[in-house]
Amino acid sequence: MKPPTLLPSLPPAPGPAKDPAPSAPADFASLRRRLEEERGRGRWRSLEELAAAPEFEAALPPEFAEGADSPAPIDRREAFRMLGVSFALAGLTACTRQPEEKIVPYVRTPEDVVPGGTPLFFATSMTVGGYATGLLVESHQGRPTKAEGNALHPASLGAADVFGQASLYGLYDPDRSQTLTYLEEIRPWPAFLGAMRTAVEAQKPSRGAGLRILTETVTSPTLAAQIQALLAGLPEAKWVQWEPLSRDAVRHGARLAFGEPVDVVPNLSRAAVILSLGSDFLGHAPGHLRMARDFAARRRELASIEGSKGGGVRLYVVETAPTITGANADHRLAVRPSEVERLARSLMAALGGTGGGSPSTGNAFLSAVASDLAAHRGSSLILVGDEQPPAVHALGHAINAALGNFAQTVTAIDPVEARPADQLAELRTLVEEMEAGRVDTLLILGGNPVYDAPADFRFAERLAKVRLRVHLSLYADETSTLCQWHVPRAHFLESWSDARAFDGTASIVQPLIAPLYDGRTEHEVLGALTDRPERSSYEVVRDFWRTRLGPDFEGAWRRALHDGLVADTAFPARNVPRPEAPPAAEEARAGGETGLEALFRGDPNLYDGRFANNGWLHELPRPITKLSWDNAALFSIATAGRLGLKKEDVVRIAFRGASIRAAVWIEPGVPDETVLLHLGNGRRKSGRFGTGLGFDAYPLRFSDALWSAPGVEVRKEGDTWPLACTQLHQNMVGRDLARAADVEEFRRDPDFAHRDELEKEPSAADSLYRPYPSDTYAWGLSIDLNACIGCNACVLACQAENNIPVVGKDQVRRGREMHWLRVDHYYGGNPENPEHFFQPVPCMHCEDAPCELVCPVGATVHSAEGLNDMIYNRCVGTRYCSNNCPYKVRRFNFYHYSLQFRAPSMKMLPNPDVTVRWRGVMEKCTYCVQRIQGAKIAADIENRRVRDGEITTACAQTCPTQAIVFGDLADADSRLSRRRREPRSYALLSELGTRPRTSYLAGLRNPSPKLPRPVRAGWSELEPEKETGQR
Amino acid sequence: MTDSSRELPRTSSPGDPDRDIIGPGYTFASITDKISQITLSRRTPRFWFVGFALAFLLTMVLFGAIGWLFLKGIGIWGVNIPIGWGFAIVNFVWWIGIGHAGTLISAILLLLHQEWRTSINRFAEAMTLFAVACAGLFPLLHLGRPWLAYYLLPYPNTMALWPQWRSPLVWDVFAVSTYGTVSLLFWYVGLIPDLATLRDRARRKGFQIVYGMLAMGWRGSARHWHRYETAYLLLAGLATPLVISVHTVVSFDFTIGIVPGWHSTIFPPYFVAGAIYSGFAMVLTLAIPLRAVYGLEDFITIRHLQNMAKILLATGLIVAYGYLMETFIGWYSGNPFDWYMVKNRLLGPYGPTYWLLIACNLLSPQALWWKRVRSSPWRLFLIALLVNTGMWLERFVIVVTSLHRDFLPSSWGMYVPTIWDWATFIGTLGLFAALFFLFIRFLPMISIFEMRTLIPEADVETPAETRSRREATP
Amino acid sequence: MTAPAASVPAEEARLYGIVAEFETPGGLVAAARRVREEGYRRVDAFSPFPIHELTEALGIRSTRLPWIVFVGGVLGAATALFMMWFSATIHYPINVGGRPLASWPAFIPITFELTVLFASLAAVFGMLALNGLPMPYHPIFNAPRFAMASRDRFFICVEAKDAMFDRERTARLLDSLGASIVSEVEG
Amino acid sequence: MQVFHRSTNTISRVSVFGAVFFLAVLLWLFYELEASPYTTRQYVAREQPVQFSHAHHVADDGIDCRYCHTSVEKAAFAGIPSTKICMNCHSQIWAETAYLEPVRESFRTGASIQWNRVNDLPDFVYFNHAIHVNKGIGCESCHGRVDQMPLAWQASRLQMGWCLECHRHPERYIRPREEVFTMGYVPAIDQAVLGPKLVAEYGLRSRRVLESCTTCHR
Repeated sequence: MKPPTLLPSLPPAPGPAKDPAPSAPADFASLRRRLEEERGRGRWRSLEELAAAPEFEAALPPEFAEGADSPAPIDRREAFRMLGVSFALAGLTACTRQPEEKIVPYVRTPEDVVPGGTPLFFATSMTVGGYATGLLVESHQGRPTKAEGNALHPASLGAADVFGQASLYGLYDPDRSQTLTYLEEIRPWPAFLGAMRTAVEAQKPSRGAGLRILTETVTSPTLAAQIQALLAGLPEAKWVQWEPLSRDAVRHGARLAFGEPVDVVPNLSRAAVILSLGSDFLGHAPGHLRMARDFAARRRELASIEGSKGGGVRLYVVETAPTITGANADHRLAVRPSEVERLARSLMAALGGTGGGSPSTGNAFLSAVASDLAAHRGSSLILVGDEQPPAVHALGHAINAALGNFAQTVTAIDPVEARPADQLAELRTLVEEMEAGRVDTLLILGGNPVYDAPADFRFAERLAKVRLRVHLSLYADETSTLCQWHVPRAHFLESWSDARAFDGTASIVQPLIAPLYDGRTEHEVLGALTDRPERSSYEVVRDFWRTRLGPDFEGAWRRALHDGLVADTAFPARNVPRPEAPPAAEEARAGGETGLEALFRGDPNLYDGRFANNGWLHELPRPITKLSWDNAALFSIATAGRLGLKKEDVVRIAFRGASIRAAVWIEPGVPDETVLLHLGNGRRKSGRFGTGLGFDAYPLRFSDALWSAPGVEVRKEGDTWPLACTQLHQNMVGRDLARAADVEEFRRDPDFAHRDELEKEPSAADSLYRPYPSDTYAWGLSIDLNACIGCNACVLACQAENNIPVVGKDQVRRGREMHWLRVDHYYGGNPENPEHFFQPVPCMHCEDAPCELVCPVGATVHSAEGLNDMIYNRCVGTRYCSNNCPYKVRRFNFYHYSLQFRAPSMKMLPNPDVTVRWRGVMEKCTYCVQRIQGAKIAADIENRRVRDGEITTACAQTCPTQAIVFGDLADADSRLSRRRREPRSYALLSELGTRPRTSYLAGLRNPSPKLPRPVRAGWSELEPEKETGQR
Repeated sequence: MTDSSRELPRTSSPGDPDRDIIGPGYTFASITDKISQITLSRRTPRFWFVGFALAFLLTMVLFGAIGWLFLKGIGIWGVNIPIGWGFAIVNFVWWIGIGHAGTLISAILLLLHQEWRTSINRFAEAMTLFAVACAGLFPLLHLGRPWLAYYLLPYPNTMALWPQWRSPLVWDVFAVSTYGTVSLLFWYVGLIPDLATLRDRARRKGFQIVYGMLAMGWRGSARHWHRYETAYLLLAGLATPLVISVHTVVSFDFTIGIVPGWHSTIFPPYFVAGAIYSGFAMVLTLAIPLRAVYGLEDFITIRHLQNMAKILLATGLIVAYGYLMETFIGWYSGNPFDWYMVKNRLLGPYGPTYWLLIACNLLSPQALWWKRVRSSPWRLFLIALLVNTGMWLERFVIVVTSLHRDFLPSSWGMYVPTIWDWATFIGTLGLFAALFFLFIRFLPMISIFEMRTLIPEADVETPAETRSRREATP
Repeated sequence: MTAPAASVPAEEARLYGIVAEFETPGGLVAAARRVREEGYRRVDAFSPFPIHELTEALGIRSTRLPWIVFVGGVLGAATALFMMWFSATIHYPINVGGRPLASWPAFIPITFELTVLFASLAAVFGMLALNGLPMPYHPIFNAPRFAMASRDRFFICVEAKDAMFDRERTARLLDSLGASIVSEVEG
Repeated sequence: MQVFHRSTNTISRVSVFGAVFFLAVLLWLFYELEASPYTTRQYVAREQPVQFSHAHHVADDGIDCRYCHTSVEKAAFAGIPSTKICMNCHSQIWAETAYLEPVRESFRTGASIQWNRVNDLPDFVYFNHAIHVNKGIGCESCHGRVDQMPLAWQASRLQMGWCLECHRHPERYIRPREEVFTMGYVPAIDQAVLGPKLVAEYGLRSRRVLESCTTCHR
């Protein structure tokens, strides 16, 4: 029967609803009817026409049943209906009749498409901040459904990060800008071409003096060439780049150190001692997936007993804002931004270099680091965060050089950016020229400067002084509204383009689907300024490479498309002058007290705000705070105490006259007397999710204080703002859940993970029952806590693979998030600078599953291969199984969350191999059973066993550190079985006798013997923090 | 009427309120008339209309809440992960518990030859039925997909599937439905002779037909009486273990689970005790106003109240022992999860509910040690109300505080009932009241024929009279 | 004071029996004893509440009801056990939480419940069946003042079918037993 | 005084003891309804935009199933022929008939023909043709004598109980691979002998696996 769709307490759908959509409402109705006909996985059948259908501009039905429990909006009609339903309960039962369905074949089946058969995979690349990461995207009959990492790509190695995983949601986001508009009115593409044509003609006399092109950081050779060509024709025109999370400091640092802007690429696979000066190289940095992989590989060496000599890695982190890198450190030092440089200088000095620092800073940490580094010349590595001042970067290079790490753990290469520049300075000149009225035409290709340019640039008001303003972007955002021309941008999964990876590898961006709306690429918009405007971006990119791929172009080109990259385009190492430590600037020596200091960082989920309308990323709990949806102003315990702040209090943060309101969250590990603000939230104009969620920190961000604002004032506003945190207790209350030990301890007692008597797993003899034998296969999963860095990629991979709906902030606050896989995060040690434990928790697939025993209808039972099956269509929703699940991995559809997949564009998102769950049904991790069955069928057709590694779960596949391994326990030498035999292998809550199929490898820490051990036990002594009203 | 005037003045010994289970001066006729007139001749008192109207209103609230629930889904309630069960199950257990007194009184006390049960068993059984009806609602409502509730029953289906017999919820289905059916039969069988009485007393044809049909043509034949009593006795014998089993099974819903605070062997006994406890509290809550309003002090005497008060005290003490043991074992077991659960119950965010429950269930009944309290209806009434509240709180504590913090601190949470939770709960109170009002209006709320056996004249071995009568005749 | 025999139509066939009304249970029991001593067998007594003395006075044999209930109970237990065993081990054997297919301890509660259910149904319907109920119409209701039998009067009836029945003698006998009213009942 | 007439005795007894049988019958009816063609649409020939006759194409023309249902051996979905496949022949034969206009129109305009689905499983059931065909389950076993269907109809209940019957006893239905696409197949030797032999030879999974829920539900 059709589920009730009325949501009386909801506001009308935002965004597109108000847009003047060309399709008449009648068309939309017909579309909806047509879509209604194919439900669940049947949905894909008639997509070929759909993709082309104009009805895509249609409005969306509201997605969440937020506030549905507020009794307010019930009119008379409603009331009668309610009574009616309750009386008619009996009638609801026996209607199991199949609805009539259409079946729509191809007219001409495309090559290598097998309808309903195995999907195809295409290689493409995603750029964040200009740097490309390779993706492999799954496509069902021309409908991209899932993004994976591209194993061939140096920046991916088969892994994808949260942004890559979430890109699909971005593609199908119904709020994306859908029409080319001039002054809010729809215009055809030719009209735009004409306008550009005249604009260029107008510029010709002044040789482009009035023309400015503002882009994001560009690494795309093709785009760069296009712009250069354009500028060649109009030499007076200027090309400006702006990235709000700018890497200017990196470029400056390089200049300071080497006199030219080289890129320095770290190679962690050789590093035995790593010192990160505020670098979040595991979270967000060019090539972070690669670095995470190498780091984990080194970490693993710790686990091999004989690896005692030489193997392994020790990570020191000096950081100002808590990051997952800091969370994975063996020693973490939280300092205020102003102190980093002093530390660096002292270190330099301690290593006998020059740098104006005094080695005699009686700092135990420093001396330990110094001696450790000194002991590992050539195998040590200093990494400096983008947010650090140029001097620190230069110092970093200097120290690396002093330690002889060049050509060992770091290599210098030509800059990857097409035109390395001081972006801030360029932007400043631009706004000055705008102010002076010298800018006649401004092309903003991507980016959202009105929202993210430094506050003192007053970009918005200056923009008004430009005569002709053009904005190309995915959304009709803050900038678009201030431009006459708004060109909807094609999503990268709809575009032809290219870009370079962190090591210079040229990566191809190829489309998975024709633009859903009439989106355009930068190439096409730029083309509009040339005399060949009709060239498609495919031709542009292809033509660019035609001359560069050698004689056999076709072959090489096909190979490039297949691999997703152009072979051997990584930049070679180059030698650079020996860097010298820069002279200490004044304020650096001064340092000293600056009062409360605000830190600005990119949001772990929303980056600089570009992902602000991505439901998956919004709902994803941030790695450490576990806050989903809104961001918050993070204070350390002490500082919050001093200011008398509680969680969810609203404060006003003022800096140089500007001020913002923000909700407070208390985060141990934030340095005292600082407040950490994540950028990218609180968008003023975005889609249904972005607009108004969280708070915007950009107004406090000034060009001379991009990363930290000393001397902010924080005032309590009195009111509170609800925050949706998915883990209220980040404290193991003395339970040994996420187990870890120091390497020394481990070497002494490899079996340390099984010492606690209470946690012994009951032996088979303790059970009255004979265990069931597994038939042919015995699936299992192992998660290496030593490798897990808590990056959340697995969570989103799972969400994307398994059609997991987004439930919204209100529901998350009620404890109803649907993530099948969650990454638990616990604190240990000293609350001021705690130790962190990450623990991904999927379904344990217990052999003696408590959930199965209590299900009255047998909706969750055991498969012959040891899976804990969940059968949605049998489930009546007693929620007993969830109550009885000690791991609380089961999720329940309290409302008809999956309605969101009925939205026209969202219909294309779901994975056709996974049932879309409906209201009142329990669901949970299935070990991606659809993949298991697929592989088994393939194997059975060939009359063979499934090979080890043939099946990977979504989480395992995307894990950057390969912490997760799926496999067959019946096969004694599968990777999984080998892991199971390791002494560190343990099962969560095994003392309950559930006999989980999911097991963990205890984590290892490699602390310096010179430094005091952190307390390993979780915060057993601390009382769990006070509950907020939520959940 | 004429023949009653010819009766000699018969009085039983002058009343002693503490021992009498029936007031002085009653004859077969007067008992019959006094009780049957409430339904037949006497004008319906105003309070009945007011009360029924109110109850009916609340019932409509219930239906409203249910309607909204079916439209929107279970999400309108406060339940979440980890607290998958909220008010629905709390209310279910509470109502079922209340439902225990009736059958207990009529079955167990019958087997124990407790004569004083006769005047209270009828409406106690009715109460049982209505309580079970309210209880039975919740397992249905709390389902995510209530329209598929029949999956829990073994019925011929095209999927070739069965219920999962190891699940306590399936046991519940059988236990509750069996209990409902047997209680209904028991109650109805008890009613048959009285229905015959009403049939014969009724003046209007309509009533004669309705009561007549229900009476099945009962004519008080000696042979019938003989089998009737055998059947009644057997039913009592069957209902007694049943009553015990039902709340045992309900307690299995929790004990079969591994949740700390649920997984405990003490549950069955102390659930049963708790059920009787709350049941008798409810009987008192109903009996005290009833006897006042309908002037039944002679049938429901102080002695009745005292006996019930004593049972209340006894079961209350058993329940108290249960609480004590739970806490003690939490510590003694050495199981960190159980021990944390105990601490959390006492001092955690839901601590206040626990202490309130202790005050209601453990402290308030202690007043019953004093005879003055036992024999004062209004004091008893107050205590009964407190116990009802306390028992509800107990179920809340068991369900919610056990679930909200179990094994992994990462998934701990809080439960906040929404307005719909409350509406549903209050609604069932209305339904219960409405049904009960209808019952006292249309059926004899006290077993007439059993009351007849209580007066001395029912005793046959006084042939003297008859002989003298024979001489009197010419 | 005998009932006016004239008022009774003179057709034996339509006569059901002769009814006597007593004011006390004692009277009824005594009368019942005498009537039986006289050799009447098709005799029944009616009272507003059960009178145990009547059982021996009228020589009522103990009922078969307990056996019916026992059979019902056994049937219930068998049904439950078979249903669960068959479905869980033969029809759709599937691993639930690693428990044995035939996990008999888990089968106990339902077995018990169904035992009680079937037994109780047997008790009630058995009783009704043996009593020949429902029987809304019965000749005895034709007896004058029989409505009192459900209030405070006690009746005895000798059926016309009785071998020894004789309108005059039977009526006289009953009258001699101290009945307040003796009357004939048409059937 | 009598309240009721004699007849009420019989009436009341019949109604009391009749109620029991009534309930039983009701239950039985419910099952029958569930399994009946009304619910399953078994044996109900579907109207189609083009009155395509399997009987003609299979029986008369002797076209192999796989010519049109191209992916049946390698994919979950047997594949509904694209218009192109129809036109392979019908651009030559019957190229003019008004009867086939919808096909030609589709081919011209590129708009798919919208067929009415005949064999339709619920969306939570994941049936895979390839594995069945490769393990010796004949088309006929589920789809019936397609060669005798002028307009296709659903030959089986397609309900879980029906599926399980074969998943529990494949040996009763399995046939040699080369016979999979034959219509009206008769086992050369006694199925009781042949069945188990083939089951072993084709390495069918055990009953436990075939009965596991996620074999079909995901």
